[in-house]
Amino acid sequence: MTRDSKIFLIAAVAVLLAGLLAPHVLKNPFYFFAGYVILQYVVIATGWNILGGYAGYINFGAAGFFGAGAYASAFLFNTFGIPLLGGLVAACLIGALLGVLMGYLTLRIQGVYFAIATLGLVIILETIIHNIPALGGARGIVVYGPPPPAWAAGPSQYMFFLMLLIAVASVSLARWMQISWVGRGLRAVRASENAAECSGVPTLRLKLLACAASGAVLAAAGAPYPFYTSFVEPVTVFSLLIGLNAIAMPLIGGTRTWLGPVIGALLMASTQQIATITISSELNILFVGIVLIAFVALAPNGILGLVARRSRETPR
Amino acid sequence: MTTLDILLNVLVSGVLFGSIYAVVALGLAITFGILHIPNIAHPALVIMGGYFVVQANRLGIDPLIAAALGIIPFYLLGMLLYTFYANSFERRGRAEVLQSLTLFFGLSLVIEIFLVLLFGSELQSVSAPYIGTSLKFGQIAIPGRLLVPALLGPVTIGLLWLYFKYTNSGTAIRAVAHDERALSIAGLDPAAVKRRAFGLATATAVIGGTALVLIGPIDPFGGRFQIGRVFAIVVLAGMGSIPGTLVVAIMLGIAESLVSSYLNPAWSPGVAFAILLAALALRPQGLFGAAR
Amino acid sequence: MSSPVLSMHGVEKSFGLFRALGPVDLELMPQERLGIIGPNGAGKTTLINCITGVLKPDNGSVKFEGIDITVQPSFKRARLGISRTFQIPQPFRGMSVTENLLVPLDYLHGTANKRRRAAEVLESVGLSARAAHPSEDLSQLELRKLELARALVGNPKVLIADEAMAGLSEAEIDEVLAILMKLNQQGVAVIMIEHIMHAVMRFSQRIVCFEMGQLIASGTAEEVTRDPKVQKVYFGEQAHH
Amino acid sequence: MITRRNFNRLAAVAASSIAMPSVLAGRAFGQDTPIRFGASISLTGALSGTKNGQIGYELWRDDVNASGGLLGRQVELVLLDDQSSASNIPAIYSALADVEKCDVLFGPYGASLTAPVMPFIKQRDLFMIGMFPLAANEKARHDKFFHSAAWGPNSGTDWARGFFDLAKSVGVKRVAILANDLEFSKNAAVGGAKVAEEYSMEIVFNQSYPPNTSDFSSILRNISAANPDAVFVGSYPADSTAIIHGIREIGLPDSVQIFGGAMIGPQYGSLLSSLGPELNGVVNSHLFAPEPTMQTPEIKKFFDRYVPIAEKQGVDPLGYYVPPFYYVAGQLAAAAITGAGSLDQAAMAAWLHGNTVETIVGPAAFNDIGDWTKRRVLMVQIQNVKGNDLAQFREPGHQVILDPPELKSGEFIHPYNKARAS
Repeated sequence: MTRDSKIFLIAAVAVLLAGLLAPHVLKNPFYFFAGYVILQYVVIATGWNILGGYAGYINFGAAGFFGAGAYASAFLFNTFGIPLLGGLVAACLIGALLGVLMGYLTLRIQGVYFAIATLGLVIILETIIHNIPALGGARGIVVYGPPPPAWAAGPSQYMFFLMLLIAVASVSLARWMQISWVGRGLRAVRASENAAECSGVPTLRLKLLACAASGAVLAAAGAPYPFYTSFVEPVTVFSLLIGLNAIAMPLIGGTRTWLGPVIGALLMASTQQIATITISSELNILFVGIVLIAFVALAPNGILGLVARRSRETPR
Repeated sequence: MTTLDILLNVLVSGVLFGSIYAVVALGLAITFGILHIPNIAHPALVIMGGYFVVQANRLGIDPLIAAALGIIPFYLLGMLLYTFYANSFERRGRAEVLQSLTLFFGLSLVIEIFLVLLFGSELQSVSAPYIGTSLKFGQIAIPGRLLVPALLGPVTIGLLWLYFKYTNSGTAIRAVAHDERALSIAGLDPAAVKRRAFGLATATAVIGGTALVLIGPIDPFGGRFQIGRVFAIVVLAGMGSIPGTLVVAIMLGIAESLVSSYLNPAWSPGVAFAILLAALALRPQGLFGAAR
Repeated sequence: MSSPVLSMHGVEKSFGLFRALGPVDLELMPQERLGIIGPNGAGKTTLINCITGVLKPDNGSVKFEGIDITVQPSFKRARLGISRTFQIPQPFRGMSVTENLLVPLDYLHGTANKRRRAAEVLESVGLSARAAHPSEDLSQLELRKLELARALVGNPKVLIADEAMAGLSEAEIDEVLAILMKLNQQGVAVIMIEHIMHAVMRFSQRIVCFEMGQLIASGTAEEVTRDPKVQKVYFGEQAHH
Repeated sequence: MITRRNFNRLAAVAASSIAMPSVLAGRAFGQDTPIRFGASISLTGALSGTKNGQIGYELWRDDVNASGGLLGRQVELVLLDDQSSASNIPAIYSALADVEKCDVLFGPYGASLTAPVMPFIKQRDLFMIGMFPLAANEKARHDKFFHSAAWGPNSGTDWARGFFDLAKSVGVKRVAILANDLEFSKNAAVGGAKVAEEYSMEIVFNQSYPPNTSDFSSILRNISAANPDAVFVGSYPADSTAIIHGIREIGLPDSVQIFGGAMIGPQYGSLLSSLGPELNGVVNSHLFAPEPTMQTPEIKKFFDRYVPIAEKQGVDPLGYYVPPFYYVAGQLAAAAITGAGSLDQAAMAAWLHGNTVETIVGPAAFNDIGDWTKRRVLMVQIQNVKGNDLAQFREPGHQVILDPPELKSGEFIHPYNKARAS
């Protein structure tokens, strides 16, 4: 294990411990409600970046994967009483499957078709949900989850910790993918598909692997949602804001490493959580839209890119 | 009404809607099909065109005349957008498709919110003498609010086709898709040609917007529902083929109309994307042919 | 008499109505140095695309060490030991020079110590000083060397050098030729596609010439140079200028 | 009024409140501080058409404060924008309870937004007045939840029963049901189908359509082909307009006795005046109509004050649907507080369960899960509309109440085509 990996491991354990201890320090449940949403976006941004950042395939349909995960866990709990953990596993599988399907249909052609196809994913999934009465259709499904276990300080604290676990797991996965053969292969594919293939990289399979991992993480972000809101309906889980944030957060943080989406998500989601109670949803979207354009046009490597450039420019 | 009458009506409304989809997709057929710029903000620009017509209509101007008035400002807007795009990307070297997708995605949101802030999120509609009337041929009724915009499709497409075929500047636009170098050798600035093409594409947005607002009231977010459809049309039409756009759009209109009538209207939003996905999966080589 | 490492039989490839290649029969013996010449558009690049799997031939077969690889994807051929460089260098941008070499090491047969192997190869092509630099910072010569290093890091059996010397100075050409020669002495068969005649003539044991997709001549440098068909398409052409 | 709080303020409050959740602890606050009422409203997003409810809250607050407050304390509103998104609700209600330290909570608008708040109030055992959700409490069965809207018991199926009562009275046998694929209209359609079956009516057409549908010609043709006696429609404003336009172009068969039911839109001034006479004959649900059987001095006074504010804010100039019931929500909470003599949530709920409250829309009494004991959803037929002048809709005779019978203010004109022509 390298020194960096050791530091990462220690940090991850420290974050989890802090998450466990937090309810004993912060008594106000509001922090955990808001913190849950912020962490949810850390997971979404991380999941999106596995495909978008490492492999360079833009997924406009993050909300589709998120919604699929949310519906999977809600349906399994309401129909078969399968607890959230089972729902989480199922959500990951469904997300991975959706990712592979999307990838298989479009990746053989050109990146731009993948992006266009993902635009439609949300609409197709929403249409399907509307037409399946067992999933509640447009009326949604009410989910009354079990009470939190005894060790948790309350439902919001419990959901927060759960999302923290998912976030740490997702970020670890993203980091492993980045520094391992997977990430190197994906970056090679992104730089030159031909050269990568001629260097022994099974490009299509590798891209499908990235689609699967990305889809699984995005769906995992949605799995606990029904238990957080007690209610799932198509309009909210397939919301454009999810798809938008999934793209904006990594781009703003920096897409090259696992850290970029984490920074982007923490920054943007906290701002939005504060903004929820201060500005309107329209201004919220406008803000994200303008920041997105500015970063794409002026700082394509995000905040981390800016920091790296500055440190390179300043003489040592 | 007999079964046959219903089928005829379904086909007629499919053709009408298809023609309308064609005019909405037209701008994208130019930007994406010819220039290879994935302008997913085009549907939002179309809605913006619709708002332009609504505002002009408030002053008592007929929507069709308003559309004609909007062509120049939208043309200029398109040139401006292209300049911004080119400065952001093409100057840095090869424009990365994925970055420009993101840029236009952000742009479409900004346009939507801009409309919300200016005009509110309520529905906006126009009035004109032909709205509310309908032509009847036996059991087939064609409402004026569909017929007029449906005529805009073939007319605009016909004019554009003539332009591309018979004028020098139209030919230059088609040439820029194939060989930029040849164009510069011929003494033309490829960037200027592309800028003009983008302007033209954006100018069609005001016509598309007119078509949409004639059918029924629009709100700032209406463009989102068109994205899937317009891309499906452009890709299936064979990237940049202007008459192909019309044909494919009408086929799609009929398909949606059939699904909505004989299956369930609730399934119709998925039709365009399902067809697109099927096409991408089954005939990728046909689509790949026209790529750079 | 050893059997060929690579053999092509009746390979044809068309793009629409335009026949770009073939039918072609060609064999490469182990450790052979084969030069391929011919004017632009003669089908040289199509040929190596058919060998490396970037294109699938319409007809004919490609065999590697007796195994039919005609429909195998590129990455599998790379794993068997076919490796190439690109006419226009295609470094993995955004990655350091060392990382560029780690990609084939990751995906080809398992190498115990990847970083040490990468360092060795960089040393052998003279890029050690640039190991940690981003690949986009390299000069033209360094890019060519990186291409070579990346192609040979996985111990290929066949190396295809596609215009690996284009745009280099005489001294630089000598440097690249020396690398290729050293590699060949270690047992690698080399196919060199080149427009720089003196280089390809000096390097190759055997030279084949292509014209309009057809193999029109084959032999030693001397034989090919004297071949009237080659003189017509090649040197005859030059005489006009 | 604290609608949009600024960041600094929020941050300061948040930082100082790392202590206990205040709905539990806040009671200890002195008698001189105002009582804080917290609510989430949909200022933006898809449900922003309901934001005029805020005027109802504010008029109520002003009235209470003018008459000396509650329990000797002034009343203060804390309103946050939920952006019409259910995903914001948990954090917003935690902010209201734990950061803003509100003493009493009002619900967000409608069923989608109310569902996420139910486990929250149940777990903390809080009192809440719900705003317009259908059947919100049937699963949670929380004993401290009360509806401000007069949906009545079993509102999931029953709230549109009046439509089918009318249909039955004119001998309807074949029903067509059409609904937008959105929460409220889908609920209405499902409930409507149940009632129709109960009345042994045959459902000859039952479809939903996607939210952005702008052309109904083929759907209306299919409905006509099914030859129904009644058409029950659950729609939202944009599609309500498109459906009415479609009927003008395509028409409906003469067999149709009654058309409408659960269309959102014809309750609002903008749609009434833009469609004008085209709405004649539509029988639609409502909660208030300016008919002699409903007009009281109290409600008149309410609208006299509402209209100028609404016109200034550019929201619905009639305000018959949502705003009075926001005022009612305040009245219910105030009555519970006064009755209980404290802010004790259990005592407030107990009092409200045991007593009838006189509100500006009439007396309200509640069953064990907080439904009004008596359904008072109106079925209103639009009649005699001439031109597009908004003022006529403030007069009686244009939104004639047909059901419930005790509020009936005019005659049901049928079949629909005859009513349209009138």
